[in-house]
Amino acid sequence: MSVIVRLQREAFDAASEVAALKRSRTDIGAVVIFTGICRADEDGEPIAALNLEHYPDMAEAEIGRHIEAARQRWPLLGVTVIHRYGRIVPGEGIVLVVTASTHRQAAFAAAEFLMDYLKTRAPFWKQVEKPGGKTSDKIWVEARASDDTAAERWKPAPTKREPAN
Amino acid sequence: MSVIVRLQREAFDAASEVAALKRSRTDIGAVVIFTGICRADEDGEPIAALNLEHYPDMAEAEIGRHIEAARQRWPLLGVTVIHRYGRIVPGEGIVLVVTASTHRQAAFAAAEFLMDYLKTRAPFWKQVEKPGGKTSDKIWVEARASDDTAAERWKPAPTKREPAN
Amino acid sequence: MKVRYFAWVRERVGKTEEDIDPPAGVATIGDLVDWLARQGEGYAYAFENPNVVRSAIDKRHVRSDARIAGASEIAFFPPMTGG
Amino acid sequence: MKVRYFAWVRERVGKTEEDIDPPAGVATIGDLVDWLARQGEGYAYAFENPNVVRSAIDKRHVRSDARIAGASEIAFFPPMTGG
Repeated sequence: MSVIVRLQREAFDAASEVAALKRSRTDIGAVVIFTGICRADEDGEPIAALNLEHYPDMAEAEIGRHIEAARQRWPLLGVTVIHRYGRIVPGEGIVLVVTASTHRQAAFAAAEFLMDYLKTRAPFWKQVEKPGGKTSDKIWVEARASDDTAAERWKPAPTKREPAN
Repeated sequence: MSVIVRLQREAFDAASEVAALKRSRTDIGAVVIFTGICRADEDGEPIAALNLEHYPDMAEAEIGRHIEAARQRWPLLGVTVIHRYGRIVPGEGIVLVVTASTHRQAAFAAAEFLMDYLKTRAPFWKQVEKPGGKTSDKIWVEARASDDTAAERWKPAPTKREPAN
Repeated sequence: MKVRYFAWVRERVGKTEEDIDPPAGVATIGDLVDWLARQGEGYAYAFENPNVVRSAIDKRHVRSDARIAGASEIAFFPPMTGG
Repeated sequence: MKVRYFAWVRERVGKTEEDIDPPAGVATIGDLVDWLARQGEGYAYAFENPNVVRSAIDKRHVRSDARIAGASEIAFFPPMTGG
């Protein structure tokens, strides 16, 4: 079982990450790759770039905890999560999630689970940089209620309370 | 909106298919790539290869109909489906589904929908080739009930009956 | 009309395709399966469990009650195992 | 204990981090937020809606009733927008 978590400023290459995850394994029957990409507009307004701030140590720990939760839940053969920080221009990837399993259902479910949690629990904050580059044109992206709803569906029945909200 | 369907004997390269789909678009925020891979064993028995038979014209038409159904259902910006036929050895890809959308939910849902339907409705048949290569060691793979169940969940409420089973 | 066979249906019938001319009264896919099953040992074996064999008319899935009038190509095959 | 601020909480407070020594009686995250909000205009602005600001103790998400005794690093930040 290969688990890779990387937070990096540089662009990533999905193909080489998948090749690394598959290397020398012949029991993988399904690979799901999710790439989140910076769009050229946000809520209909053009953007020049996204600037991502993050809390490095906590981001790595939090992503690791969610991968562990996914492994408890689905029979995974490999997971790779790469999240970028810093300045990202339209068309570039922001986040990469790769999941591998014997069958497709586990790979799909784990990738969706990880993305839903990354959106709402991984300590990253996006700031929009408008074209022109004035400081006043930097706006923090607001959290989407639909992302909270998406993450909610993975919660276990509320028998035992987690310490966090 | 880019729609590509290809049935081919040759191996495919997911990265170049994704690059073709993304080309010159800056409104794509999420790309999901599913790759189905030939495993080295089937039900615990080692295999030498899979041989895929297909019904060419119908396969292309059927996949096209399911892509059209996915486009009616989710706001997609691009779909690519490649399905191989002929001899495929362990470690090689069998099927590739790529979906692109503004947000991740549509891309994930459409990719799962297409895979569930490809498994149960696209006219392909897998034959297992056992190591050794005797003709008696060629066995048709049986359809899995779990694949039928997976496809069932996408069905609309049974108000109007489709002509097919 | 042309009939095509795939996978183990093809192997049991012993043909990939053939032109057939069923008698009047063979109106549906179900009727055609019954008639084909009486055309020899291979056919009988291929259609021994007619509920398992799937069918298509002109490249669309159909059920056994589908009418075959006007069809130019009918196909019979096992449950699909692609993907 | 060390406190870290991120995104617009950081901008409003005007610091990325600081060492603080809250008085006895500041037992929970909620107490700490109330105390910080009285340390100046920037703090008041950052915590003007305490239900919006999220918190972590030693790199784990916590709720406002979490106790801060023994914490070595506390962080405050807006709802997350990664992914």
